[in-house]
Amino acid sequence: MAIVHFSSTLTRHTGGLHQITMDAPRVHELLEALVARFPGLAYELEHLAVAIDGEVRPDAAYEALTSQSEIYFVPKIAGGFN
Amino acid sequence: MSERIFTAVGTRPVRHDGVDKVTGRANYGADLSLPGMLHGVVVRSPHAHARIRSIDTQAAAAVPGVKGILTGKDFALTNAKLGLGEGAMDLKDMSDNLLAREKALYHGHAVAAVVATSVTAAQEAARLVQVDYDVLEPVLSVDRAMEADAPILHESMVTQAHPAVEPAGSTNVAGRMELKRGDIEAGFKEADIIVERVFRTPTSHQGYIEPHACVVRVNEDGRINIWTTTQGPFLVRDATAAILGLDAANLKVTPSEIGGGFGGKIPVYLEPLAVLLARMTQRPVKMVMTRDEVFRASGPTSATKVRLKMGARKDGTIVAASASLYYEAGAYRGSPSGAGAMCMLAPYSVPNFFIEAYDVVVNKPKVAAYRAPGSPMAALATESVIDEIAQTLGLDQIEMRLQNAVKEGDRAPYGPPYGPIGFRQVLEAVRNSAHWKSPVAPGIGRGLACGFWFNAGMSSSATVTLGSDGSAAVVTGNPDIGGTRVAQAQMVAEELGIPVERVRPIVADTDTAGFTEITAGSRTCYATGMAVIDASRDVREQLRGRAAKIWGVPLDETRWEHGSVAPVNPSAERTALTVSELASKLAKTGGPIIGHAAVNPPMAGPAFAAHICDLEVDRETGRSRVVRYTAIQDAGKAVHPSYVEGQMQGGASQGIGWALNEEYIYSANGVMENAGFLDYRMPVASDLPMIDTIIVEVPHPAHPYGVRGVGEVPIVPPLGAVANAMSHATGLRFTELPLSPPRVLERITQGS
Amino acid sequence: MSKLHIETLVNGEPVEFLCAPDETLLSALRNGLGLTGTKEGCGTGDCGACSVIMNDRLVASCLVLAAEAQGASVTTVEGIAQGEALHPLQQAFLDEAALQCGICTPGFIVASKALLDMHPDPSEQQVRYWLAGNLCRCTGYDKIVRAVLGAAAKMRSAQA
Amino acid sequence: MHTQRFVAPLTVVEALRFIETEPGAAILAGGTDLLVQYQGGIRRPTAFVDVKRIPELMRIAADADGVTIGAGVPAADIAAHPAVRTWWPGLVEAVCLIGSTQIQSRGSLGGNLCNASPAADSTCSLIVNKAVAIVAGSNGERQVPVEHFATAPGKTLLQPGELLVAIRLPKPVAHTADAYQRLIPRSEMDIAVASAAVSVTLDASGVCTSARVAIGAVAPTALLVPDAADALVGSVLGAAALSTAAAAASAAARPIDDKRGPAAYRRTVVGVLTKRVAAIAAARAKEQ
Repeated sequence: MAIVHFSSTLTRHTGGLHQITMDAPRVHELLEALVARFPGLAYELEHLAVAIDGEVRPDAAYEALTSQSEIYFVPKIAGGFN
Repeated sequence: MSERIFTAVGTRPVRHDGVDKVTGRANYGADLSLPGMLHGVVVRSPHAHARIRSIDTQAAAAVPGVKGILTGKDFALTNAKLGLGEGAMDLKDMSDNLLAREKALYHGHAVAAVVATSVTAAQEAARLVQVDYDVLEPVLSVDRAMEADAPILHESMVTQAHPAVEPAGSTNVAGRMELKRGDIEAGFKEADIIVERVFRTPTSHQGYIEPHACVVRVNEDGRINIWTTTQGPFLVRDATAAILGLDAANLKVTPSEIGGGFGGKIPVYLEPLAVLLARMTQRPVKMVMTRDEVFRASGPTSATKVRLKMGARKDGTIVAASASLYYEAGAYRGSPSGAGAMCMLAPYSVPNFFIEAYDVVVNKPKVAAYRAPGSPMAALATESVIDEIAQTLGLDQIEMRLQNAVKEGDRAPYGPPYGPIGFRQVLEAVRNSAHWKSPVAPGIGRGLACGFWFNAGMSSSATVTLGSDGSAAVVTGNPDIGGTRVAQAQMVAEELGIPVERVRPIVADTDTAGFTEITAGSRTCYATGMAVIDASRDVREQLRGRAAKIWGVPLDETRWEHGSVAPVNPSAERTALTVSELASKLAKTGGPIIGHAAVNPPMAGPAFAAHICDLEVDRETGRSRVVRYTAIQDAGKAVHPSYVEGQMQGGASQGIGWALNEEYIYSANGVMENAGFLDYRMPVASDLPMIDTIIVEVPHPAHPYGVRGVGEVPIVPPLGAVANAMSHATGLRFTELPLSPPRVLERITQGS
Repeated sequence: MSKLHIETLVNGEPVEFLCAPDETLLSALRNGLGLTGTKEGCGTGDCGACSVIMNDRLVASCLVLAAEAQGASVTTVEGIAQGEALHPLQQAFLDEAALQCGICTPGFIVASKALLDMHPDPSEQQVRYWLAGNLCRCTGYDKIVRAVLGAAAKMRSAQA
Repeated sequence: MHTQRFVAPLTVVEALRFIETEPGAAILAGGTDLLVQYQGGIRRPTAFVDVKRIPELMRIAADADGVTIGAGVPAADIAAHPAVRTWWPGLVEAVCLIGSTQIQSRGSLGGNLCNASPAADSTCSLIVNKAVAIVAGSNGERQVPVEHFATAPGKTLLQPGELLVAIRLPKPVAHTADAYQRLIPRSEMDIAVASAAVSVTLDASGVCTSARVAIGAVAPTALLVPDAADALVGSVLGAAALSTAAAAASAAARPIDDKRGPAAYRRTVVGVLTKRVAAIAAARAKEQ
């Protein structure tokens, strides 16, 4: 079960939940499951990058998750360019 | 991570491209000429904000030597977006920026392009292009842009907000984002001291010495060759293809040597125009910007307004912060305000905060990246307010920062927890530095400031080929702006155990190199470096196979030992074979060896820096001089320490210039009045002291050597370091840059 | 517009070229003679990238008309090394990592040579003021100043 | 239109003949202003007249009564001249501030005067040292005190067909010295935001017997400020006299706001500079 953290700006779409655990083999499936459960997240997640265990990944969709994976959603910054 | 003993990494070899660069042989953007080449010149708007009614090119076309004229009508705006790493680039905006269609959105905005047999003829014709403008009121500040009655730059603009908000009519606010944690009201209630100030920084330019330049040739088969000075040849290829609706496979981009970029040579300004002109005339076309054009029509960085309120306990513990960041994007959306928001409190553990960041369009050139985009202006606010709190509470500047400094496991303000980071080590290095320990001379102010930058990862490729003489060539697609060739050669040398002089690093064109993202984001040594290391290890694996073949043993009975392959079970016949020995037998053992690698690593480990500035102020004239300066930074691992120091020194001096004198000076009607090196006052050699450096090395675990990026974070601390030094020298708080003599004298005279 | 025929000495070699009356020496060197080592950063004499030595004087070639070079002797960055041997300044720039992007380097090499030709033992301050007309945006000047001082010391000890 | 002709006359007469027949021609000395203006499209002369092959314009001649400096002599040569260095250290300071090393190889006093920028570094020093411009025309030569040479930014007393040949500086009397300073934001490469030159003559007891003060970049032309000089004369150049002179310089200034600095700032700073250079000039005069 990956641990998913929601920032304060996202909690308005999660019914106030700051953290949930979720079973997903990869980021791709995780995002699908999240949006299914919290439809309001769809727009936000589209514009956020994913941090897996502290590592910010720009192209994370097919990254595998483990039961210990900690997930954060991070504003997309343009690393060094914009 | 166990301590690794390096042989090539960490040394200071002479760069491979050095001889060409000290003898004048190296070719930069404007250095190529082709037979039959024509010259293109851009016609630019004399108004900061104007509707284009019509363009009459008849008189211009009649100038002898003129071969063609291009206006916005000649290519359609595309709706495509180009995914580039994390940021999708809006090609419609980029296309409109290349040649204005409906409106000219800043003074210097391109409206037409002329191509002729000489620069002189093209310039003459450009003057004769008649544009009928309906002149509109220009919007020149975020304050004006956000007023209810402000002229609107883009009628269709909708605020892109995170969290989402309902669109509310026409706006110049292109974007808004929030970051928050905890309960800021409760946090401020815990505070014994609250400081709130508003900071302003001006539009400033990267100031690279080489103007934008390119040459384009269209071949008979439709293949298009672009030679250009750019931070990203693949980006030039893909953006040009998308904007013009061409097949990228038909474009080949060859990067020239690049005379500085600092982020400013990421966008395309000339290349698509030159392609169109070359197709129109079926002749090679060269386009070179003048310095005036570089200032007016490339991409400087945002002017900003940043409000920061911070509360702390008597012991210096920061308990709450709230901030609003307003960054000018220039004529099209895309300021680095979001990055500013994320960096602003990144060095400190703040339990309760609320940050909002606005991206605001104004009638100025569209901003481009500039070294740690967005972070320096935000750090100015944070570091000035912390300085003031420490001063007011009578706390030591380093102790207060150490007390709040983030460490491994602390959550970054933008969400995830930090891995191993070096901020505390950086602060300790400040405390132990000769500079910090030295007494502050009378009449001098000493300022300290810190800074944070993410450092990018993203896609990179590398090829390493082994020659039969045991030398190696490494091919990548990253233009070398500051010594990345030699660093990559060091990595190959490190992995293969051969001398760095035996490695030839090559920056290749887009047909030759595997796809590689731009030289930016402090990523070249990190991400492309990882590809280079992996490609070298691929060569090593193949060499093991060759040794196995020679010895007639299975692969697993061989192992790599620095610079050679050794048998797991040595015997008289089977002794270790060096790379050179194996290389001499390549043909016999299966042919040439080429190692490949392609990577897309996560973002590099965050980099932290701290700078110390001693400033002397002439209280009668407001003029100041930096008399001593030290830059301290966590590099993870310095591959070539001289070029790491160089990045630190260069970033420091750019930041000093930004803090003291550099600014775009605008007239009321939006014309930049100082578009030249005479009056856009970048530091000259006599303005600066030696810039001392201290490299801290806290390895980044995701990189085989521990490398973090180094190129950007050094420009983050200087604004605050200089402003804090000025405050300590004068006893006054300074919140508006630049700290030019008139501004400083005015404050001293007011004495408040 | 009729072109002027100019005869001059460039890097010790007699050369002839045609130029327009308003053409700069910089343009004649780069476009007429193919000597693209001399760079254009501003065209207004403010950056020093186009520095050449003309009749023993350091000048900004963007602010010299090509026609003025009639009968003159011009040294560009291409004329600083002696055959295969780099000038001590060039070697010092490499050893000290005194260049990053390298676009300003030819101007700095030429300007520094003019300095050392006149003042073989300059102070740090002399170096900084002499080179104030040469902009570098990458290095913060630190390693450039060290390279010039280092080369000067080497050249003096070679003389002694 | 682009400039169509380039000529390099060898004598003053030849130069005069050319500019008489071609009124649109521009005199090219160091080119450090002219060529910048040309590239910027601000000036489009019909011809360039390179005067650097005319001996009178390119030599420095010292005699018992003073020095004559050819209008085309580059700043670097002036700063290196022994007589100039001995008699006018302030003028040397000024010419050493004309741009970079590269610019000093070319920029000249003639160019500085004819370009008629109120911020020209050499002008104030020439004024306080009673320099006279020697102007040649078809009707012969005339002499114009430097303080009258410029009439407005970019405008001079030169009539069509006239050529500035040289600047004559009378040898200073004993115990006379000058000094010059300007305020620029950087340490080099900027145009003066304000500037001041002072020349003082002291008697044996250190009392100032005569003085001249000129200020630059604070009015349409460089200004001679008699009130500031009067404040110095009769004093031993103590703090009070210097303050009065500073106030007089500030009062005489008629600055404008522009990209290089606000008017109020220039007014203040020109006083500060006046005070400082007067003190330096006095110290130099005492050393003699």
